[in-house]
Amino acid sequence: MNLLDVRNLCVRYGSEQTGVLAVDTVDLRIGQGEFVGLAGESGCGKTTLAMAIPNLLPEGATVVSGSVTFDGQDITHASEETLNSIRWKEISVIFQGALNALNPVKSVGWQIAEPMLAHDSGLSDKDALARARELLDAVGISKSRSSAYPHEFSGGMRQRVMIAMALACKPKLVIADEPITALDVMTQAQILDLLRSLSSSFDLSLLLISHDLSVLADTCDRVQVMYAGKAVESGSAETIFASADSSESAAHPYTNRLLKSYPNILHERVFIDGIPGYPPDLSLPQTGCRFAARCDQVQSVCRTQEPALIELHTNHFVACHFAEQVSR
Amino acid sequence: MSYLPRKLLQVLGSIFAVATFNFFLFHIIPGDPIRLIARTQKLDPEAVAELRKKFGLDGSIIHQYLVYLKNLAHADLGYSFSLHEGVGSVLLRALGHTALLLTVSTLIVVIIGIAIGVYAGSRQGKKSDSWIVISSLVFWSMPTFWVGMLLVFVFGVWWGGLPISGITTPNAVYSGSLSYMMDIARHLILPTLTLALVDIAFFIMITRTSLIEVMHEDYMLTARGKGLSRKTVVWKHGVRNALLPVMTASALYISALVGGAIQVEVVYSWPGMGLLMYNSVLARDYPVLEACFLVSSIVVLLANFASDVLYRVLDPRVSVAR
Amino acid sequence: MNSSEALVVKDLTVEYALKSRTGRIQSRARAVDNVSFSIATGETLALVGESGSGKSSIANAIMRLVEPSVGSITVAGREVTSLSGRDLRESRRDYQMIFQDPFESIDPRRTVLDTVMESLIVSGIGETDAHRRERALAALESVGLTPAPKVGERFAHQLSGGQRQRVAIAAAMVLQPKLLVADEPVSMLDVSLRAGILRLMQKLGSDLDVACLFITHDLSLAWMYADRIAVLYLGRIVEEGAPADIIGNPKHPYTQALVSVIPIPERVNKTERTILTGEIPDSSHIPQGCRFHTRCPLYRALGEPASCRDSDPSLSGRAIHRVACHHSTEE
Amino acid sequence: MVSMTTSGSSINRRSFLRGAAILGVASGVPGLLSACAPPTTNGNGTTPSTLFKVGWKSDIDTLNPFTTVTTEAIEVQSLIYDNLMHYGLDLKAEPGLATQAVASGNTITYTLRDGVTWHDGTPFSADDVVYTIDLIAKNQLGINAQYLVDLTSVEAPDAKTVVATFSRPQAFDPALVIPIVPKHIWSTKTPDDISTFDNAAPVGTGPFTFGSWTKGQNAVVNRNDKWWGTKPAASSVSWTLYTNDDLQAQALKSGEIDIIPQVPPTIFTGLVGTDGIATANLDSFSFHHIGINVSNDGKSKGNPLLLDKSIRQALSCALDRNQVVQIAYAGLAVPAAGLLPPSFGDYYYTPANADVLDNNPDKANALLDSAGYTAKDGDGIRQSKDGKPLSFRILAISTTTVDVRTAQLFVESAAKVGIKLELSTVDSDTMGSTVYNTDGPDWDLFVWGWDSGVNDPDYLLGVPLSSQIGGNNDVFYADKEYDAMYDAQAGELDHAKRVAIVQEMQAKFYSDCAYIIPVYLKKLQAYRTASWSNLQETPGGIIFNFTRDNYLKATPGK
Amino acid sequence: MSSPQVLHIPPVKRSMLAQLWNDRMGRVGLLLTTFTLIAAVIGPIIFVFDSGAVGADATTLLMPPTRTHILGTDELGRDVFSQFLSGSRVSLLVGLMATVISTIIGAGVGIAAGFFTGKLDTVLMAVTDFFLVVPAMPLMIAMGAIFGQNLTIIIVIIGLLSWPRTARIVRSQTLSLRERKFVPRARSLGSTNWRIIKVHMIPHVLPLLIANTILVVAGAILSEATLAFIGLGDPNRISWGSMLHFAFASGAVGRGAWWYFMPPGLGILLIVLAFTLVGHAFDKINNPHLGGSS
Repeated sequence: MNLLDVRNLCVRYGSEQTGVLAVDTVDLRIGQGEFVGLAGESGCGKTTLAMAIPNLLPEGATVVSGSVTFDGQDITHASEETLNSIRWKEISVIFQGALNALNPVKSVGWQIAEPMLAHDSGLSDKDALARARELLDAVGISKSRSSAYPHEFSGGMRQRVMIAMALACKPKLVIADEPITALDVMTQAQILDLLRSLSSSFDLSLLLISHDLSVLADTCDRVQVMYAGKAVESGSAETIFASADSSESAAHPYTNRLLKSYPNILHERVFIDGIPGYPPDLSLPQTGCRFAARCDQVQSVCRTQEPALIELHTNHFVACHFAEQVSR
Repeated sequence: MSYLPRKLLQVLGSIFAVATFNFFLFHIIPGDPIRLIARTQKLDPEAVAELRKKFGLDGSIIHQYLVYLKNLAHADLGYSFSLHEGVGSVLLRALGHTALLLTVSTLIVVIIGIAIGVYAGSRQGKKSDSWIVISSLVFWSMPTFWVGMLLVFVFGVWWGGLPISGITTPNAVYSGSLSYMMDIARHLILPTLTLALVDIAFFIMITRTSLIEVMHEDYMLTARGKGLSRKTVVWKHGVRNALLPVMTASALYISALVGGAIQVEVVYSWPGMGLLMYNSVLARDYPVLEACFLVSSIVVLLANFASDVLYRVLDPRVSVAR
Repeated sequence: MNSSEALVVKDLTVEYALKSRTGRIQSRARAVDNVSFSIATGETLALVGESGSGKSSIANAIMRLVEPSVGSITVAGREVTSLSGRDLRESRRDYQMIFQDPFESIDPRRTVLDTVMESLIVSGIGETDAHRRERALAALESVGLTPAPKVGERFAHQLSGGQRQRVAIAAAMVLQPKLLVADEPVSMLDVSLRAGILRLMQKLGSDLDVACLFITHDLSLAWMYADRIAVLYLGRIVEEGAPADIIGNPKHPYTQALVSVIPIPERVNKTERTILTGEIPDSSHIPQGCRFHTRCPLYRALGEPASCRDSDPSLSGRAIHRVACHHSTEE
Repeated sequence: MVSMTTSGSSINRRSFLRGAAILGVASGVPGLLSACAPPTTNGNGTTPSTLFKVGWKSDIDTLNPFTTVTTEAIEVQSLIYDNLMHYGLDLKAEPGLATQAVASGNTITYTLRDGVTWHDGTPFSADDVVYTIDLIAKNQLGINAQYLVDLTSVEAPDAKTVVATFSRPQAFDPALVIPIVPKHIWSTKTPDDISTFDNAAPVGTGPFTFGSWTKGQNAVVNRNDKWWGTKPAASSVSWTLYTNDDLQAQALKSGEIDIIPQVPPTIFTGLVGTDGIATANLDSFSFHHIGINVSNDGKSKGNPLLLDKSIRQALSCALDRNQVVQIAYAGLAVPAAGLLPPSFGDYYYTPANADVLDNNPDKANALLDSAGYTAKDGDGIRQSKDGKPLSFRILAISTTTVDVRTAQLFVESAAKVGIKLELSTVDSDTMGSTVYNTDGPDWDLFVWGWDSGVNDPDYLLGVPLSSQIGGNNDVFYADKEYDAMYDAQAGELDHAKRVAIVQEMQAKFYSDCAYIIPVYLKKLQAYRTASWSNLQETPGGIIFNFTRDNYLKATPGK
Repeated sequence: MSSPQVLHIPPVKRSMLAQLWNDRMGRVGLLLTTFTLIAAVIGPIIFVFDSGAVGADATTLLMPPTRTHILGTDELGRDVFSQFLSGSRVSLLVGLMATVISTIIGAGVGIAAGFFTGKLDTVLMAVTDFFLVVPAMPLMIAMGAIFGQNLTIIIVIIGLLSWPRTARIVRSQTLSLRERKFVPRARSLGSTNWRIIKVHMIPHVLPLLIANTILVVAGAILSEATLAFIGLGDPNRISWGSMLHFAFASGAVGRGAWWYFMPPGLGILLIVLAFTLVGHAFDKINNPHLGGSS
């Protein structure tokens, strides 16, 4: 059984008439201990999908249909109390931009200890703080800095604090929303490294959201690619990031074009390929494949008929009419 | 230089600037200041010379300025000709009464204002929020003195249950300290209510705006994500942060409050600095007016200083030590 | 001086005074420390470094947005550091800049056409507005914003990020500069749009024979785009060479570490990643000796030799691949 | 005790010059921190029924009788100090410290009362009287010095007799107004000391002893049980300061005070008919006037056109005195003509029909036409032959609303006969220094008023004397004929003859129009009928009058 | 190369007025403002206030509303309604003129300090902070007492003492604009400071300045009313504040003459509220976070 099972989820911003379906009938599954990457360009709905899981959607966003099942429990329409008992205890979040995600007027130790105290009434303040210090140590920050405030840390260190905080209640699932965006290359590598090592030592499932497909290659077990509110492809990292000579590889034209948008220093020095055009405006009605306008292998059926997400191989899902013919 | 001494020096500098500004402002009054001081027509030249010397008006403007500063340093604020008394002692009496009025009303305004502001801000867009905003703006748009007149009309004339003038009941004989304080408290009700009705809007709006801004901060989402109750999220994370801008804004409020106090004191004959200013305006008692302005500026400067220090204590991002 | 050099930067040092609130200088941060390089006409040099490495300060110094403390900058044979007033303004058309954030660098209250025409107006090009308009429309056309008259009427918020960056390119290229300073021109754009912008820059650059200073934190992008790469660390060039050499044969331990952590859109199970510990130091506290020794894996591997702590290595080696490290050859 | 009056409060002219008393004073009870110690701690928070509570709008300036200038201070002092003689409720002289005063030629002989002691227990003696009178006369101290200008000597032939000798017979007995002070306290001071002494705890022989004076709040005196006269029923008298007339009226209604001695007309109308409140509309000894700068002095900066009597008379004719009474005074005043209000009895002057210069625009126009002032250029303002417009400035004290309103009405009336008046309102000090600027009075017209503090025409008649220029004479009127008549009446002991001269003086002054007197004031007072009875409504006022007897004779309750 | 399909074009920015109209508070404010302006312009022409048209006798003073005097009479028997209408002019005039002075100084100081920074900024902000901290009302009262009671002087005093907030706001906006990359871009093109201020700063500062200016009007009207109430109004001009001064002084409150002290107070309340509502609506348009009440 999957730890997380999101099915046919639709999330809308705004009203029924004028609103935008930011997430349109999307599935997402995360197994126990699995490390899943969720990729896509800005505005594709990946963050909305992730925030819908513990229902931390902003005001004005509503889950229209579909279900979220966590650990066997349907929490799609759970009460605030139920959600509060699950949030952080079971599902914690590493938010994008740790500078703003940490309360500026509370010490980091306090902030790490806070959820422990909230979810464990038997815990004393002192014990919680002691554990917060342990966690800081685990993410590579000296215990002595637990009384420091967020502004006294650098961006990378804050992200470490955020990670320590996410681990505070030993959750089953950690959602990391763009945890390395805006960090330097080296710091990015440090943080990814840290996440990798912690997920095994803490026995976590991790949902790693990134607009940068390339950073997921070595990090994740499985990758799901989204485009314009839809999941267009999902499969094991080996499949999606397979080298050109592999038998099984990314099958959606979008995924393939996206992969070619990164320079690959392992290969010959060639100019990268981009994807012409721009993603569709979701406030307008969509017909056919949403990628059709930018796809270089577009056929007439693509413009009229929406492709279904089909299982191309075991655990490799693709939403393209011509998935099997797509060449790389 | 570390923060406190530097800031203190800054405050002293500002006080000096106010005093200087004050001096020059009151020395460009058209006409011979001696006429204003002497208030009599048949002055022989000797008497004029004597007066000039006494009030330090016998030298150049710079010399006069130095005399003025020297007198200030000795807390000598001049002589009130309308009150036949040194300005210092007049002011000292008035200051206490104003301080009582302002302390009580500020406490009420701040506490209730912030509470209502938090209530409204955390219910942004709901009906109750809209009503609070609209009524705040309505009260904020009222001239303080007019609110005072209305309350005098309602409570003094129509209903007649509350004292509408002064700080104590004239000729009252008290059975003890308690009944004396109760009498003062009764006299405080309407002036305080007047100030509160108008000024509470300031804190409601500032707190509300500030809280709304804070509610959109990412750390509020973090707090929600932690599974904390709504109340904890709003108060522990929201209000704590929202109060910082409120603190900054309240420094500005202090200066506005002085204006409100003048009006209230006039309407309710509250024997404080405001009434003193009002009467000095009518009598063109410039020494008193000058001193009132100087003292109220200093009080505001000190209050600002206090709020700045408090801000630094409350916001870890700026440190008191630095 | 070689007249084919579009840009010559010599001994450039940029310092910022860190002031206290009372305005007294508390310390100085040396963002760029004695840097020299040049770019030939039509050549693209990539400056690569993490934030705090001084790459933007170099760009700003070239654009005269900050005053260099020491050093000279020569653009197309003209020394610009000493220019001021009208001469400076006139010289500016020779070197133009494209900023990182297209959402920020275009005035949202002006139309696209206004933005492009402003370059012409400020530089005093074109006799009449109609004339300038024509040139601006042509420039929009050339960056692929068609139909130009229609796009020209739009405001920035009506354009996507990629389109805005095209407007910025049009506004820079309409002046036909000799040097284009591109400060992270694609880092704010979605991955799928980067290629389009870079291709456009490359095409316009080669059409007009423009030299380009390409500033990026992305070593792989530099490798793909530039003719030459200079790696910066704490205000100093630590390694400089051809892309293939820098990526394939990095000599400086810092470059080696950077190369090892380049994300690759392919599953390769890399094992030889060198993740540096700690963070780049503050530029107001540059370590003594080799500025990298505090984080240098080689320094530790070699048993912390004193030379690294004592002397600051200078950039040396073959002209085509130079490195600033005492021990790089010993590897 | 000659005072200027303004609507809300009465002030002595000199006080006015020194800018003291128009104000309510803002200073308050002892400071905030000492607020927890109540002033008195007996009783139960209510006021005793034997406390006579007066409200007023101005504070005392000082309790030193030689430097005091405000009516309020004089009122308090009149209960603490005794005079040799006092005005009774009928405004006639009655014995005070002197059991009798005998005038004979140039001397007045006073026989002193036995067994009087000062509040501090020291016995009262003739020395005290001689000391007081001598001190005032020698040093020209205070407002009463003017009644002693003719004094040549004062002596005490024995312990019970004081003889004052003057250079000529005195129609007015100064003993009626001079409070006697204790020599044993005052003689230690030099005259210079006395002029700065604040006399914070005055010691007198009067019916009340000094209790307290809290600046800006109230003054209290307590009954002197050892007083020589009939003991008053009031155990104490308090005067409480209100800075606003309206609040004061509310305080009367709520019982905070028992009586308001000076009620402004608009407030008075509102109090009439209120349950439990009696309103008293009494004759006064005051008028308000429009003064016209008639200074002949070359230094005067007044508009010289005003030296033309026909213009002044035209202005007088233009003004509708009844309208001023009705509008500015809400009907609570009397249209006026001469210098003496009706309260002066036979001295009161009414012009013959032909001489009336009131509410007669036709006559005004005729006067101006015949003097050659015509409106030429269509703006409706008349001009002199050499083209100078009849345009004048008029000043009023901004806080004296009745004067401002009078001036406003006057401006409208004058405009109707082609004379332009421009009104400026100023504060009382500016007004005083402008009007009395003997260096060169720079004004054309003003509005304010006079209040006679004695029941004798002498003072008011003396105001426009040429000898008073630089003194009381506020319009720089200088007329030898008028001066001569003044001297004649002052020496005239035959009442009928004196009346005739006084009438003639007023007729002359009326027709000369240096003053346009629109109204005689009414003394408007209001009191709670339940608090005190036996209050006699006397011309000049129940209290705040020449007589203190109502304080002494009031009895509590109905 | 892609053919640039213009994506997601938000509707062309509607005019400020239209946006205001769409906001409920803004709409009420606009209506109230328009109404008051019309009343102030036309009212006194139709119902001429004649300061000399006093009552005939004492019975016509402080008279309750009748058919001829729909808001009764004042203590001189003059018509309160026509006085109320003509008072609106002075209140509005002072409010608007003082705001013009205040805005010119505030915007000038703010832009200069924010744009040029450095020493100029330090000096200008020291002055600004001084006037920001110094209690304005006592200073206005002191200056009013010194310089005399004349409408022009009152306007100048209020204008001179109400700019610091504007300066602060404009400065912080200018400072943040300065950080926007289009400023260095313009500079790198060789734009002069003046051109950058004119082309890139002022248009951006404007919306905020307008919102603030509207709030300053409200404040200036209140300041005038307060000064007039204290007795420092122009004696030759009737304003709402001076009406209240005379009402208070003549005991209208104690006599329950509500028709005298209610209208001017309500007038001030409504016009200040109108400007405040419009100002807040502007603020909301500039800062969408604050919205939600409409």
